[in-house]
Amino acid sequence: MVAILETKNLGITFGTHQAVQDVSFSVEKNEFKSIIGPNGAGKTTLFNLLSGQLKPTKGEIYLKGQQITGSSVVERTRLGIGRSFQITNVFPNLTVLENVRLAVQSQAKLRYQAFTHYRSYQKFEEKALHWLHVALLDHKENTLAINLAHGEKRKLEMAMLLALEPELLLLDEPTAGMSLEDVPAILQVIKKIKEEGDKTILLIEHKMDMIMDLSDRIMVLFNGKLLAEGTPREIMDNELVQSAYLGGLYDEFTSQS
Amino acid sequence: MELFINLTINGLATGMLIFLLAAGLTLIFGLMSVLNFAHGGLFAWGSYAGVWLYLLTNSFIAGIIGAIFIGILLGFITEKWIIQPVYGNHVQQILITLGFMIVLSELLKVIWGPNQIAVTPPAYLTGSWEIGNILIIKYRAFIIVVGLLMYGLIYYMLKHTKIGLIVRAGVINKEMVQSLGINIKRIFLYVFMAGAAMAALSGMLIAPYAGVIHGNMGMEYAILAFIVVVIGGMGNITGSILAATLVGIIGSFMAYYVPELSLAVNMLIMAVVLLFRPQGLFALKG
Amino acid sequence: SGSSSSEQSSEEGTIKIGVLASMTGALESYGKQTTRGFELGLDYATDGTREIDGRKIEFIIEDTETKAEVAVQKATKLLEQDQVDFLVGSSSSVDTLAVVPLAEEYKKIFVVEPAVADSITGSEFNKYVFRTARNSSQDAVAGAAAIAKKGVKIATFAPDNSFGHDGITAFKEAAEKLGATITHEEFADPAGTDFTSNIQKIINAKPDYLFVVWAGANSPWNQISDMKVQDKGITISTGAPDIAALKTMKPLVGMEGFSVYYHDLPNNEVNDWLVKEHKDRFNGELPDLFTPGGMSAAISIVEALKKTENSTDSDKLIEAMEGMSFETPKGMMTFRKEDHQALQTLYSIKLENKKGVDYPVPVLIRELSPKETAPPIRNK
Amino acid sequence: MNSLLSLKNVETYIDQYHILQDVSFEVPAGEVTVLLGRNGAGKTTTLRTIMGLNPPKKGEVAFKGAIMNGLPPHDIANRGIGYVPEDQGIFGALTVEENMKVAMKKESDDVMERMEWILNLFPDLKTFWKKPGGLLSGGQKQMLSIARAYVNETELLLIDEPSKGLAPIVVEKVMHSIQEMKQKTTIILVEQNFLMASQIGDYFYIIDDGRTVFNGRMQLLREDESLRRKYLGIA
Amino acid sequence: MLILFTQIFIFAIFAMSYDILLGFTGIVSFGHAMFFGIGAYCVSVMLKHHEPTMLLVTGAISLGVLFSLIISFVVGLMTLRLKSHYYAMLTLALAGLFLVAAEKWRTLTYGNDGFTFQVPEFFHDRLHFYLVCLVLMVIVYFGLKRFIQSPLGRILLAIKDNEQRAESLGYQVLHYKIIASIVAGGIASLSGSLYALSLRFVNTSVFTMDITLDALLMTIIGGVGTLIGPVLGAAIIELAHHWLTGLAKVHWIFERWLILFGIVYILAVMFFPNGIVGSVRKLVSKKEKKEDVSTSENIVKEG
Ligand SMILES: Nc1ncnc2c1ncn2[C@@H]1O[C@H](COP(=O)(O)OP(=O)(O)OP(=O)(O)O)[C@@H](O)[C@H]1O
Ligand SMILES: Nc1ncnc2c1ncn2[C@@H]1O[C@H](COP(=O)(O)OP(=O)(O)OP(=O)(O)O)[C@@H](O)[C@H]1O
Ligand SMILES: [Mg+2]
Ligand SMILES: [Mg+2]
Repeated sequence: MVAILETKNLGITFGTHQAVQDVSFSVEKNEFKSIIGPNGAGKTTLFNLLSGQLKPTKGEIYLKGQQITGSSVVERTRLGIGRSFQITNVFPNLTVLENVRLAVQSQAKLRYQAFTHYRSYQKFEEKALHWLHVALLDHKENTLAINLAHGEKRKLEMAMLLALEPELLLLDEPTAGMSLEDVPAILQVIKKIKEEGDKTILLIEHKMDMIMDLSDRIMVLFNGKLLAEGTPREIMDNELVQSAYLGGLYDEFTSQS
Repeated sequence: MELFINLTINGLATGMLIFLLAAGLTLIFGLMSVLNFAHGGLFAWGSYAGVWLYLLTNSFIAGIIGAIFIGILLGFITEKWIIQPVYGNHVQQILITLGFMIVLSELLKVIWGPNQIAVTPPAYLTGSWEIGNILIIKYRAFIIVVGLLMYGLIYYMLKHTKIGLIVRAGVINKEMVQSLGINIKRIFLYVFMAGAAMAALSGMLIAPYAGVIHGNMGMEYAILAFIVVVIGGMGNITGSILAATLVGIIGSFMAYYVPELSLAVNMLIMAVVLLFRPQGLFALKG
Repeated sequence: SGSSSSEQSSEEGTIKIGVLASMTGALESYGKQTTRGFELGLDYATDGTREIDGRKIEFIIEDTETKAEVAVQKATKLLEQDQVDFLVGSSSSVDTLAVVPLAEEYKKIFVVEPAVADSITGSEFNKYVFRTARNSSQDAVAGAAAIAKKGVKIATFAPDNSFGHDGITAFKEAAEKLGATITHEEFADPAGTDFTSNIQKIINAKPDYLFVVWAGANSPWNQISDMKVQDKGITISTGAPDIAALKTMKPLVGMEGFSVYYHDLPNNEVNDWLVKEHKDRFNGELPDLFTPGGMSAAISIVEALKKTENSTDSDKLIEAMEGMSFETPKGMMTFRKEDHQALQTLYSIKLENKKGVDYPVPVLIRELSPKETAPPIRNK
Repeated sequence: MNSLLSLKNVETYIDQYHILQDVSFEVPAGEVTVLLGRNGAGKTTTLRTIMGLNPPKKGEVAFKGAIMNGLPPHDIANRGIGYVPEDQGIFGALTVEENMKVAMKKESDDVMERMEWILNLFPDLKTFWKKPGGLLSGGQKQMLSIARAYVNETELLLIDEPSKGLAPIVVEKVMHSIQEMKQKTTIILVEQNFLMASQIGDYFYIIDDGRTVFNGRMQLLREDESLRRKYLGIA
Repeated sequence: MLILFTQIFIFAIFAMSYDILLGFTGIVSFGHAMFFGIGAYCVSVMLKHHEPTMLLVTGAISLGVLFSLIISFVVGLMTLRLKSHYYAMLTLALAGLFLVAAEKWRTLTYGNDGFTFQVPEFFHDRLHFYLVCLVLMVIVYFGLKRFIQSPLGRILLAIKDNEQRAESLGYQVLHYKIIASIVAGGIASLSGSLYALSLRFVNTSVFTMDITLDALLMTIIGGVGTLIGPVLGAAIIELAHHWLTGLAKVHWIFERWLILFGIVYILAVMFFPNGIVGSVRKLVSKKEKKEDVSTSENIVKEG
């Protein structure tokens, strides 16, 4: 198998604070890999490095063998890296439909067309509606994003990412704040995407049951360092992970599910 | 050498004067993020009301107090009726404050007539000291002192009380500040009034410096104040005083050595600063 | 195109005059002076009837707001809608320049008052333009006459804009003709507040005289005095402005310069009438810098109409007005044939304190005759 | 029942939208009341209505027997109500320290003591004391928001989804701390993490489509799977 | 009053170009007069020095537009990375520098006094010029409407709303901002050319802050983020201006009619917070929503 994504000694320092240190890992094509770790461990920062929001102070990033360390967010998006944001990040004053339509439009590489009417691209709208349906946002298409409830915004975030149809999905706590009953449905979507093949997924989550259920492999980030990597079982049995990350809740998780 | 000192002192005085103008705007624009185009109006009102009292009573101090008073009063009215409905919306702020600016400067002419009014400093601040070839104009020395005092006052207010913090927090998230039990409306009102009072005071102080006051003086000076607040770094009072001094001193030297460029000097400084330090010279952390 | 329709009214009915002036904006005090003067002038020239030979004379004042585009709009309105026979104005050179081509297009006489730019009767001249106001060059000649002599070294100080540069260029020419040398020219930001660097340079140039051309709200006088320019043996000279601005010139008492008008400088009947009538009508106020100009403009129009026997035909009027002399509060004025600039008296003056007056008063040294102040002809 | 806060037939509009249609509940003093419901049900709006941020149009909100309808938010806060909003409401450009300072009404011993306690609970905040709040990690922001609301003495704390974004071990800490806070403060909790909600909640109300549709003691929900399935869509 | 309406058309074009920046890309510029002035001077200088023919006028206008395109490209490249206030102030500075340059380059511009020039025979009839301006306004309106309703226009709106998010959807934000400012600059230049032609005169005032503020006010009053808004705004401001100056002659109490003008601005914000068009739309959509509670209309959806 080829590694679709690979990092070498990746690191970033803010002032004196080393948020990510010497992280080397690779993700195989079609792999579902989760990242866990305490708050402030550097998970989101790692995503920011991968998607280009931040430039590393050290190390390299390769996408399909190609060095992308210096590429911009835009370039990486166009190369097939898509991400969702932990702190909801949408177009607040546009409608839900327009939010997703913009993602569809980008996916179709229609970026500098200034002379036709946007409605002449009917299929974009259809596709956008499709993704809204997938993300459980039916009937919300004409609402302004700013007026959505928090959980609905998370779904919109998800829909936008899906609409980009990236090869590599970076999901940053997609279900935080989603209703209990909706989480399984979203998981279903993620699972389906994974199973349909050709997508690679990196997921940050704190919901252990979900991680266990979905992941092929798990990485544990601790104080910016890659502490452990392995199959879900291996990680769960790691004592350090148990004591420093999971705490007592772990028992209840296992007993519940 | 003497020339150097003379130019520096004069530049410094001009800088302080600009700082006085900008100080109120640092609060209103820099801190509260209100694009107050009526600032020049407040300034002109301070000028006219203060000068009127000064000429009437022959007491410069009375003029200053009068200016501050009118500034506070106008600040109250402006905040309540003009600014309050448009916090957080720059586009609306531009329109409404420009409208109010017109009203203020026209009302000025209704009350005091359209003619310019000549003002001289009080006797004890007239003239200059000459030390060797170094010439220190008394009124300028006075301005420098007042400028420094004002800086100290605002600095203290922002550093040693929570007001600065609360205002910054309020601009970021008003609801949250309210939810913490703070009457942000009232604090905004007070800070605005303080800013307006400073504008009015600087209007009064600039009158004897410029020698005349006139109905349209507001806008010109206000633009200068905006420049200083921006290149100093928004909301940073230390930045404002340094930027103002910079503008004053560079202006003074340019007028002497490169007079061809002196028309452009303020704009040039601003362009250069912003191109090379886009966040202003002394941006607030964060 | 608009001219043909008004042709019919030219022999009969009311004669209409459109007056463009700054009634708001930076120059509104000038606008007030001109319009008051114009009204008085009309009454004076028609003995209060506002009629000649039974034809009524009417005037319409329009505010240019000291903005060129508004001036053009208002002028067009006057010419098309009101179908005026004459235009008069305006307070700003810029507004006036913008209107000059309209006079030509509509073939109407445009009496320029009090705009000062040389180019109005110079490069931008057309035959419909007549100017009762003095121009920058006349000011300059008068200024030079007051101080320039052989061997005198003069430094100049002016705002860095058209007005300043025009004034200094003209002054330099006039002063050098009289044998003086200009040792230093200093231009300052017209919107500036700090002129000390400029003044410093002037001091360093060590001239005998400092000739200042200044207009505008902020003034350099305090700073000139604070920097002890006079103590350093440099004599200051400038044109005396209107009363409001004279108040800013207290530090310059003793200065010798020139004046366009101050109410007790001219000594003639027209002026006496003006001062008295002005006081009567405007609760005791005195006529100011540009009041006599407004009056002169009105008088010139009435005189011209008398000469054409009431015809408002522009060609006839031009013929009548070229070389025409008429009595004004400033004595006899004559429209020079070549460029339609009114040659007029200016005054060499000294600023003195006067009891009961809270500003320095221009006191006459001598009258500068129209011939003496005649500016060069520049419209070719 | 000795209720600290009560909502009676509250209806709230945002602009022209009728968001809360009929919300009624009682919050007994010294207990934890949990609001449950799907996304967009109106839980957050309910809390905002109590805070006066979205004032009710009809019905009444009474705190300690006094009706609070129409009071400005700061007045409501000053009556002893603290609020942890769902988006944390961090002042991003202000440091952690400054965020806390804005919140502190006074710097009395009591307040300092509470601060000490809460900082020990979330040592991350101490580590990043001088760091702008906007640069904190998602979980750290959540901690700061909780700390900020807790530092003043309050009689009632409204907490909107505190567990979201927190690592399991921190969730556990928050749960314990809420249990500890309970000694001094009454709490209304909105929570999607049923595990947490069921463990620390005493009472629950289920909101759906802007109405309170069901309520009871938490035990009921813990024990009855069919109820859970019916109202929460989970087993 | 032909000339009044001509001015309205010209300023409508100018304000529309401004709205491309303010309303559709979220860029606040205090230096838009820069392009207006370039257009004005281009035409004026050409006509001053050459025989005025229609061909020359067309050429001069195109030249002005071309200059503006180049300058807005360069300026955009330099400045558009800056954040809101700083960008606004930088454009103010650059426009200020153009003003000083015009003031200083007296041999060409005659400074603040300015100069007059001849226009082609065809324009001597004001009706012709009026019609030309009207037609151009309509063309610009529909042209821009198409532009903002294109897929690219949608992206501009997205950038206005959340730059960073647009970037992570794969849109190169800077490119779009530059495109927007080039379009706005070119059209502003066109309006500047027409303005000079309408006055047959030009001076440095075309570069002043007042010109930018005019565009700003017209756009805001009419409705930011709509194209019909700036047109309405231009009409309202020019007509109100005309009407209020007229009042000064009705009674001396209106001598300070400018106060009323200021009050108009204030009332506009109070009663039409989203501009005339925006507020009317909101009202209409509110009425519609009475029946359908769950949806809401995006007020900037249509141009
Ligand atoms: N731009 C930045 N400047 C300075 N420090 C930063 C910046 N971004 C993140 N940090 C710091 O880096 C650390 C890691 O943050 P990050 O957001 O990656 O954590 P995380 O693992 O995603 O945590 P959580 O689970 O709480 O979201 C935190 O301490 C945070 O304060
Ligand atoms: N400003 C607003 N304008 C219009 N509708 C709004 C606004 N704010 C919220 N809503 C709507 O009100 C409903 C309730 O929102 P609320 O935030 O209270 O839900 P919630 O129960 O907290 O959901 P979540 O679990 O997702 O946080 C949602 O349908 C939302 O779309
Ligand atoms: Mg994170
Ligand atoms: Mg919620």
